[in-house]
Amino acid sequence: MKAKVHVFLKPGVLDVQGKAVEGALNGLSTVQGWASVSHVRVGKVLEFDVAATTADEAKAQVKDMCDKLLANTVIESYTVEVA
Amino acid sequence: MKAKVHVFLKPGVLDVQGKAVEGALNGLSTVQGWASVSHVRVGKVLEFDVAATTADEAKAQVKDMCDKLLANTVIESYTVEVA
Amino acid sequence: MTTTTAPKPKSMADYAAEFGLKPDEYQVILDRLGREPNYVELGVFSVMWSEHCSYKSSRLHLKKFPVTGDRVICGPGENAGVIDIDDGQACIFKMESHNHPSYIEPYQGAATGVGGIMRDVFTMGARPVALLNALRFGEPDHPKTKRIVEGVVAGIGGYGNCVGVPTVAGETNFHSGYNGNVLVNAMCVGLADADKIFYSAAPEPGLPVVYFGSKTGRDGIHGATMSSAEFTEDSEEKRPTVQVGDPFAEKLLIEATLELMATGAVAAIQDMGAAGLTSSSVEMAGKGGLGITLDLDKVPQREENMSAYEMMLSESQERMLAILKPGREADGYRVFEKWGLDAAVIGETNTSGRIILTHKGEVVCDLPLAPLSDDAPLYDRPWVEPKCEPELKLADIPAPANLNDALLAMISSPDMSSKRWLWEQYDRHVMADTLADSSTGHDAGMVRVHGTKKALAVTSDCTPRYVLANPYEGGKQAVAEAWRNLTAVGADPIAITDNLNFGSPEKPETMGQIVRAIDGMAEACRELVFPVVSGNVSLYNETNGVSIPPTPTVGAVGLLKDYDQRAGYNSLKAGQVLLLIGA
Amino acid sequence: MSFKAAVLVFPGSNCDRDCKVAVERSTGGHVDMVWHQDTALPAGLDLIVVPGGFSYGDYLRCGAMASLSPVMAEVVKAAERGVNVIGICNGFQILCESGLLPGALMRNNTLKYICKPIELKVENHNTAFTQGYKPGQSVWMTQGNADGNFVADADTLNAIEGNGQVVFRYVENPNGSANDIAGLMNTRGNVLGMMPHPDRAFEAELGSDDGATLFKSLLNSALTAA
Ligand SMILES: Nc1ncnc2c1ncn2[C@@H]1O[C@H](COP(=O)(O)OP(=O)(O)O)[C@@H](O)[C@H]1O
Repeated sequence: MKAKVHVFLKPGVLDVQGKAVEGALNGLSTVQGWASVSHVRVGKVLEFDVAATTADEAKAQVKDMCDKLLANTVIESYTVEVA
Repeated sequence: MKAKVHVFLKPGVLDVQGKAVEGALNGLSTVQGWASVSHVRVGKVLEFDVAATTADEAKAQVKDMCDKLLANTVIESYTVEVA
Repeated sequence: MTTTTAPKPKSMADYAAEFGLKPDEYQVILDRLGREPNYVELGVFSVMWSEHCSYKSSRLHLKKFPVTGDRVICGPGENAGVIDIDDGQACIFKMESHNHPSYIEPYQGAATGVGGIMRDVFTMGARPVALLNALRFGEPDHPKTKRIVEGVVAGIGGYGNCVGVPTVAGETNFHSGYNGNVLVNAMCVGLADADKIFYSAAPEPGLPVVYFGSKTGRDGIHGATMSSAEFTEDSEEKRPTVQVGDPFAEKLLIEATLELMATGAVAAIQDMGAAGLTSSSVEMAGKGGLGITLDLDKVPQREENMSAYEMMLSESQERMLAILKPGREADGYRVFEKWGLDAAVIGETNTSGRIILTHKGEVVCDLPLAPLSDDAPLYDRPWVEPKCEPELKLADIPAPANLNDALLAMISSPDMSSKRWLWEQYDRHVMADTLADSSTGHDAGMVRVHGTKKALAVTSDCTPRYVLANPYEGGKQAVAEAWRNLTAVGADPIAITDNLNFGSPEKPETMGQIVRAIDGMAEACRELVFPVVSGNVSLYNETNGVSIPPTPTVGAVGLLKDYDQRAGYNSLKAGQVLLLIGA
Repeated sequence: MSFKAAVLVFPGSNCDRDCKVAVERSTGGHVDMVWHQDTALPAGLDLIVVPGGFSYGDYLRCGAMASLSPVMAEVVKAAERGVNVIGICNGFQILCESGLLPGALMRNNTLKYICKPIELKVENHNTAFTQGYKPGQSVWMTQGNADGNFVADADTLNAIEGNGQVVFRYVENPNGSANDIAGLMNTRGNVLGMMPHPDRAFEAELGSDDGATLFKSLLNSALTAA
């Protein structure tokens, strides 16, 4: 089964990358339109195969992986999709 | 309009982070099944607001941003969603 | 004025307890004010009277340290200590802990610790030139240790490397006593012109108060009171929002601050550390014997609908507060714009002797400054003579059966084994003035004083095992070892900073360790003419009622007048004579 | 003739002063600092240095944002005119991102920041940057980066090797870099990118002065050209 995990910083936690990318998109470019980019958030995405018989089983496994390794739940939250 | 960009290393470029995560997941496995995690790829995801009147216009803008800044197309490929 | 924005059912006394104020402390607040404080005011009191800001348990004993000397330009009491290194140059340095945050979120905790100590140094006008770190972790095979070590080391490197200050020395110990409470002590050393040192006291009324750096968010609210509270298992759940460091912002902040200072516009300046806006504004106005008003609507804010309470207690990183000379705002804005920093004039100094805060058109805090700092509680905590282990007699120690095995056991022990894995993650060479670092075979790090033949030698030392066995002797030993490490590279030892890490001062046993370790350190400092010019105290380092080994870390600085005279153990050759000096 | 160089300064550059001092002490020349928003470079330059550090925090991707700055547009034009350009560490990353050099620099295969002295072999000494070294000379410089792992596709690598574009190679590969590449130039030979720091190895007390030879080579090239 294919799993896809998105990890973002929790709301309220300073997203230094998002801030920097937004600044670059707004300020560095000479291209029309980029100035209008706002609310940039940068996160991580992981894709992998996981062996499981049902989607629910896979999802439970992947959540466990997120809690233990893939996300730092002190400052990050995650979403899991399996297909 | 909301844009979402996924950036992954191109196939053929060694994804050292993905490999490390895979190794860690396989090694950590206390639960049956983690050992079976495979083909891990780690990428970046960016979410942001972009001002545009149509989805097509937004998409074109975001693609331009990807080509010029958000992805390094020598080693990375990207996908763009707008909504 | 309005009173409070807090939810109703709880009384102010309840909140006081929640914020870590003892009932008698709260009573003093009521007596001094002649009324109940509101929620914001209570927040201000709670951070200013926290152990972290007020040093209420340690202040009496810290007075034992010698703090003056021929080369001391500024001793404890400012953001960092300042010493004279000849030719009109000064060295500014300090050490600080970030223990609790590093346990909760090792990477960010350690990273923001490095950021905080650098701000203490450049806020006085110095360019940071060297970093050190003293780390104490739990046992290597404790389930949490590996993750914490990796996170802490990556965080220290991640921050210092990016800012571009070399991390040249440090120390690392492992002990089960730190399993639930690691210690991360970071030291920063900077260089300035001796006649261009900046202080925090507001010099006169009517001056603009300028905020610059990153925006304020809801980061680490109540960090100062938390770092002064004992840990329990479930405080891992109740953690406040963790502060995230932005070393890039810090780099810009260093350049902007030094550039602003060079324009001559700065009258007084202070970084926003623990309890950010509260402690910086209270201290600047209080030290100057003045008053201050702040309009919180002007504070650059990262999040929407922030309350006055949240802004005053936020520990968002990479922020500074400066008081400018009359009419110099334009100089400030030119510099801030160049470096892309948020900035705003948020208030003014005055003669009121009070701190007055307005938010959304209403006065939300109006407090006299004196009780916040001068009258902060001061405790002579009861203490008992700590239990010491009997002195070891050489004759009682059995000789090892096999010397080779003994040697191998020693050098492969966690404390003695190579720390290469760790310091290879630290940029030790940026600034191109490093003469000695963790890898070169010297007892202290050494950096050139840029453009001269002089060099600074820096070291950090403490052997917690010794202090646990005998706090007085262990305290002496830490100072003496720092002295020896400096002399061993050919430097003249000048002064020290310290970071006193202990358990709860409310336990007479622990208080005894604090008192006796300070006695020992003070004794060694007097004997060696090695004054203490700055320092930091971290108490309540306990988990489930068990204290860490007492750990008074000593950071020391020495001067080499000619670095060609430096020495190390990296140039030993076969056939040379070994001399043992001392007992 | 006096050697004339410019060092770029991006927000987050942290080896800018190191580069200035290294060039001045090695060549006796004059160095101007050029701000990232400047839209013109000083006239008559013999060398442009893109220094190390963390330009724009290195957020997103090392060197990506810096490559879009106004000053880099000028650097590209200058390189096309034949001015010598060296990018060190973050500077190398910026040169790749801006297309002045082929390939890309990825996360080290150790996934860690690595700071250590590194032994390099001078692979091509027939360049303006390396003519002062002996053929195949072993040199020492320190390195400090988290993203120094050079990658390029097979065709690009073949071309790089075939053209003699590899200028420095690691004796012991620290980070997974393709073909042990530590330093690489463009086909014209006037743009060099390298991960190790000659700007931290210009005086013996820094552990090595092998980096000074590089700047002296550039001085000699300028003298011969003049
Ligand atoms: N946390 C650290 N950060 C930087 N350098 C460290 C750290 N821990 C140890 N080192 C370095 O490793 C070397 C050996 O450390 P240590 O065993 O404490 O040596 P010594 O007992 O000679 O002081 C020293 O150069 C020291 O500076």
